[in-house]
Amino acid sequence: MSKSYLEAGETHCAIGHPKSVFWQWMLTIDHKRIGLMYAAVIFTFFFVAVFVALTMRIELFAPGAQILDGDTFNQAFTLHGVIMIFLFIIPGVPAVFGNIVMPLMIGAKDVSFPRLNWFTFWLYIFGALIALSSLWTGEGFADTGWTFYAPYSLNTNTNVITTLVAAFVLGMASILTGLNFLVTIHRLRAPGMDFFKMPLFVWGIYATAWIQLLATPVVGITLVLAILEKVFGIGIFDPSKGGDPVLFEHLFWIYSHPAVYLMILPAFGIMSEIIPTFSRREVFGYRTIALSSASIAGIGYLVWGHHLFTSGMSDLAKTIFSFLTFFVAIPTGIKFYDWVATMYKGQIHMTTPMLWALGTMVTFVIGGLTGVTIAMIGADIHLQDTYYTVAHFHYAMLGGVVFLLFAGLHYWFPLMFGRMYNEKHAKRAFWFNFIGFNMLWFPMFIAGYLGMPRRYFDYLPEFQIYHQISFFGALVFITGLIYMFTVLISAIKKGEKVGPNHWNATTLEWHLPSAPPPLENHSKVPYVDFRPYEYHHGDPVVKFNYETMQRID
Amino acid sequence: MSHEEHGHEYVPEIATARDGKQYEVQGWQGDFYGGKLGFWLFMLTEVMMFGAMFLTLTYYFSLHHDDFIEASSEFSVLLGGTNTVVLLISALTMGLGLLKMRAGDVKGAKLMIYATMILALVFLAIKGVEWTEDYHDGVFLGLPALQAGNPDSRPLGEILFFGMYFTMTGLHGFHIILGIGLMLWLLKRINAGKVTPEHHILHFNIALYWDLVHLIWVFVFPYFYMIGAGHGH
Amino acid sequence: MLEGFKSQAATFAADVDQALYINLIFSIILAFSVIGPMLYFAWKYRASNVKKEDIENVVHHTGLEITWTLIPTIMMFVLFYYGYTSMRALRTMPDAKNAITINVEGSKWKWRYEYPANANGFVHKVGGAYTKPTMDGHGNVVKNGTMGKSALYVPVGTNIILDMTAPLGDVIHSFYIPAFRMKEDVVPGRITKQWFNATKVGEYDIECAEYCGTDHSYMFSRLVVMPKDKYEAWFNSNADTPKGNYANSGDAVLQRHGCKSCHSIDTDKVLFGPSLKTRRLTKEQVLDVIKNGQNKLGYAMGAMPSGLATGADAEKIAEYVANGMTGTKPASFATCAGCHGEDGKGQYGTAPSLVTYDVDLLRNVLKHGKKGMMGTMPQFPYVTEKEVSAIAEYLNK
Amino acid sequence: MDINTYKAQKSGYYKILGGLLLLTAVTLIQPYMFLENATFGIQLMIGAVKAWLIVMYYMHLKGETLIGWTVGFALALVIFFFAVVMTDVHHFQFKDISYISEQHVSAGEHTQHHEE
Ligand code: HEA
Ligand code: HEA
Ligand code: HEC
Ligand code: CUA
Ligand SMILES: [Cu+2]
Repeated sequence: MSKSYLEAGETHCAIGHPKSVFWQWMLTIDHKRIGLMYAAVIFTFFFVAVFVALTMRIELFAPGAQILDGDTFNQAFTLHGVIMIFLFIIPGVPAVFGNIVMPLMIGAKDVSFPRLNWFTFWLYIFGALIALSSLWTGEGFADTGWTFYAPYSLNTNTNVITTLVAAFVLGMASILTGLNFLVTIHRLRAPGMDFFKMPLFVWGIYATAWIQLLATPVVGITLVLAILEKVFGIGIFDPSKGGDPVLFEHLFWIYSHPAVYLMILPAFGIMSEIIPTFSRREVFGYRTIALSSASIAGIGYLVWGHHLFTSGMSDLAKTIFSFLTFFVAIPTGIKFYDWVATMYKGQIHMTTPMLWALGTMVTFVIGGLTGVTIAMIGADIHLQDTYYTVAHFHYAMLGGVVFLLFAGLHYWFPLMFGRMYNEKHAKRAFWFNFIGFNMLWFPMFIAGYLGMPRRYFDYLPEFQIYHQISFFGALVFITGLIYMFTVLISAIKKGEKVGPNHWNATTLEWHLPSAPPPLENHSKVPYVDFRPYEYHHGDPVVKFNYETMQRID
Repeated sequence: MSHEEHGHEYVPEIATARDGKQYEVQGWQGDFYGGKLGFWLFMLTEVMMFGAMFLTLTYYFSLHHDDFIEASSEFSVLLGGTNTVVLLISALTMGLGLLKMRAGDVKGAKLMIYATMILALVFLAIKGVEWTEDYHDGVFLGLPALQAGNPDSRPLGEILFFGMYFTMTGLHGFHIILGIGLMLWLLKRINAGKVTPEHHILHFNIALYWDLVHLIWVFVFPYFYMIGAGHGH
Repeated sequence: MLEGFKSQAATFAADVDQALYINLIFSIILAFSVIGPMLYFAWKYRASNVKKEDIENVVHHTGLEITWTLIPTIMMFVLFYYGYTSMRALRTMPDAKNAITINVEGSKWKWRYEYPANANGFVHKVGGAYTKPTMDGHGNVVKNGTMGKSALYVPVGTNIILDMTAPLGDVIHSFYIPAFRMKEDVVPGRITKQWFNATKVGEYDIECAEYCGTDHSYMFSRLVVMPKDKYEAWFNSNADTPKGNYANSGDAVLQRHGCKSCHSIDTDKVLFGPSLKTRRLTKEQVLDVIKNGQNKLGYAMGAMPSGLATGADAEKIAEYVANGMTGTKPASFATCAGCHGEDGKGQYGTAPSLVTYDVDLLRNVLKHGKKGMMGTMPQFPYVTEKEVSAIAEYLNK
Repeated sequence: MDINTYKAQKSGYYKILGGLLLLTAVTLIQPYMFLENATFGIQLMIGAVKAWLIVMYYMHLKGETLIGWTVGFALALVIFFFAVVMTDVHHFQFKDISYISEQHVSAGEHTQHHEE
């Protein structure tokens, strides 16, 4: 049996080949190790942002100032938003699972540009450090909200420039990741694997990579213009100097709307892996799922205006954007129905990843359908910038992307570490998370409909009850999160050892010679002349001799 | 660094289909088309970036039409035009260099790269002259003329125009400097025998990059220098 | 519930609620079309219930696929239609001839309203900041805050057009009346419009729904819908507003213009701007001015030259001035006295007082704003002469 | 690459250079010679032609299907962004009536207004 990629010395390095294990990790260009490092850093940031969220929830427990004053609260939700968006969820699924499993799924030895991958990781760390440095330097962390709207961001004295620079650097990292994945998917698929034989997760990553590549530069340059405006006062977005703040909003959302699909598409990919595997049958409507990813990415570019329904944009533009927005819901719906149909006449194994996936079906459907509510112009004029919107995007991002990220974590855990966690505990943790989450965010739909604006640190007493339910939901949710991570972390060292294909799955990443996989993945590259989810009576059709990667079925 | 030590070398692999047919496996090392595709994708990001800037510029042009024309008429078409021609020729030398490299004439290729670098420096020098003049005329980022709300300031539309001018030509100039750096690196790699007629993806991509830098100028030039040409002054 | 929310008190509120209601029904149907079968399958095909031979690989069913594409698409069109029509109701401005046009200005952190001139040529201007409740250390409210000092008065059953803007140099706000289901951003230097026709007499909350900084949460105001005759009576009187009738005392004026949201008046605490409790300059500020000169206040003298004193001299002067002209007067102060007077209290029109806020200084700061070491103080060009003196008097009390 | 293709390509490069120089010359004289009222449009049109020549021949996009499509897609997006954002500009009304606060007057204020 070959050595696992986690063992000392089993790695390629960007420069030379250092003896020290520490430097082997710092310089590693192995996609799996880079993915693991991303996971470690990203979850650390997640917990920081979660902690900030908790302070916000405490502040909102009752009207009046509790523990934060207005300005600190403003910095708190900015910090929360910036970390969650730029440091956690945008790199999220692609950087972790895109790196770890995507090359395995297409039978590649690594990504196309492994050194670039290494550089990207450190660029990400660099950007993160800049973002955090602004906490302690200058006038304190930015207080603009993660949207940086002009002219507020131009006038405020807080450390906006540093935050903008950080967002720019993180954007670069995201672009380079996307570029690397695009070339990898185009060039390094195993022979025989055409686009319609790729696993659906790869499709998700592929669609996302296009968004990273083509949308991110727009926000990048917008941030640069805002920085120049702040430094030199040339007035690009400042109405008192002839500029136009609404232009900023356009340019910002030209990126940031596609960015939400950048988050969700690879997460949907995870769903498309888990459902067929645990239904033990072929996925329903492979092509429609694959193509709907592509069309969501495509249409996603055309709908940014739905964030500007109350900005003073012309009614015609509002109408067009509203109309186009509805067209995103249709391919998304097709995906959901395909997943449900995949369960039909299958044999459903209710493992932890499956539980997370099905839980997400519930939460994301709520998130998506409430998105449709605010895509209706008249409704959004009422609901824009209220807690209804906030609840919508937490349902979509937390109940969609983050839940699926957790699902993926449970699904690929045995692959990454060659060990299993305790499923009984893991399932219990799921229920804490699921119930806590709904209790945390569902009341906010009602508060928002009744007129509770967002970014308020103090509010009218009428809304207290909703905020209090929400607070207790947050507590349950915390418990669940800590529980879940405890179960997983303790399993890295102590979990029961398992073989390479613990779940009886069909895609290539499960046909490795060992678990955890060796440095250069498959011992031989297989010839792929089969569809990704071929099951026959509940057993994978395709079997390999893991030494020669010849099919033995 | 030697590759052999830790198995980095590309060992061509073969996959066998069920019926015994063999297919070559594409590895990431030495994948010419992959390198080219990656670089094109990178260039698309530049297109989007400058696209967004041109969008901003056009937006303000329609908002402050007359100020833009007025400000543009102050530029020297002569200097800008010269620079256009300089860049044009440098694109040619760069292209010829690549042709020579591919035809096996490494020495000629190097010569052409040197020529390109010199032209790039000429471009920067002329740009420098223009910026210095602007500075002496008091029109420069941070100077009072380009800051609203004081007695010396220009009309708002002109401030925007010049602001965008320095931003965009500055960014373009930065790309030129980067290009010179890349060419120096390319020369180093050629001398070290890492870039050869058989393995010239680096040269190829840097040539593409240079064309992109030229391409951006093709739009920057008329936008800033020509829209006001022929209006007074 | 928010004040007045339930009453759907504007003509179009029902349209919006209808759209939301239809959306809710559709959403429930669609959600159950996914979640229902999912739960059913998860139960019906649970592993212990299905033998391997019974698993079937159904991968395609044209009829079903068309159904679940087509039906939601149709539903989308319906939803779009209702979203669109409710938007038309909200956004189609009535003819200005049959409407009252009121100017609205949102600025950090208050709403102000300006009415057309009435029969006497009097222009009503109403508006000011919301006061926060005072609280003790445990967060219990000691004194209630006020809202509604700034109120928008309108007659019932009449078309009202709001022409909204924010001052240049301010930021974006959003004028939101939840009870009417309407909002639109208020953009500096731009005019945006909204309209409504209130159907019920009563009071309704107005909120700011676009994030605008420190007191975004307190940018409240009140909409007061009055019977037509009462409104007419108010409108044609020259008295100020029924509710927002400010006394012209300095305190009230500061309150009205929202000065207190940036400046503390009774403590030395530096909030957004410096404390306005007298002793107006800190040592650092004085030093900065001595070193760099200053020309921000528009005094007749023009700029104060830089470098009049250096080193220890400058230090001493700064110390002396910052202490409110107490202690021994350094000899070098003579340089300053020429313009600022022996007592440092300034000379009318020439140079500002260094100790107190006199009318002159205030007028200049309010007119031109001030950009200094701490940040930018916005202009308040509409503050009247009378108000300026009231403030000065108040600050010097 | 054999010597004949080399020569052919080289002369191709010179031809394109000629074309580009010619277009540059047109660019430079146009504002003074003809269609003075449409300078902006003409200049950008010439720019587009030049760009096309460079991309097709210097950058060898001709015959690249995959890369060609990606470039086309990116350009289509940029055009869409232009179309939407540019149509939105003229919709806005600028502040020209008397408001509660008087107008902030600074140098060049007039540019705010002449669009109305
Ligand atoms: C992962 C992130 C994510 C995702 C996937 C989505 C998905 C969607 N979002 Fe959301 N959104 C955000 C994150 C996300 N959003 C964020 C972060 C903001 C606020 C940013 C800020 O201001 O700070 C926001 C704000 C936002 C707004 C602006 C609100 C405002 O500020 O006024 C709108 C308006 O149209 C909107 C709409 C939608 C729609 C229509 C979808 C659709 O893609 C949803 C599609 C899914 C479904 C519809 C459900 C499943 C489908 C079926 C069950 C099939 C049948 C159903 C139908 C055919 C209807 N979103
Ligand atoms: C990925 C995106 C993401 C995620 C996952 C979350 C998660 C959460 N967010 Fe989110 N949020 C945003 C993205 C996200 N948020 C964005 C973009 C905004 C808009 C910002 C803006 O307006 O600019 C926002 C705004 C926002 C607001 C609105 C602020 C306002 O408008 O006034 C609130 C209010 O409660 C909130 C709360 C929460 C809470 C309670 C969670 C929770 O779900 C988190 C739950 C978890 C806990 C509560 C657990 C605490 C755990 C610990 C402390 C663990 C200790 C650590 C170890 C053992 C390691 N968020
Ligand atoms: C947006 C916040 C803000 C508001 C509202 C505001 N100010 Fe200020 N003010 C400032 C800042 C910041 C400064 C400090 C400028 C500096 O650093 O010199 C300042 C400075 C001043 C000064 C000069 C202080 C000195 O010592 O030189 C006076 C006087 C003043 N403000 C009075 C007022 C009055 C009266 C009002 C209400 C009509 C008001 N301010 C409203 C922010 C504000
Ligand atoms: Cu004004 Cu928020
Ligand atoms: Cu969106």
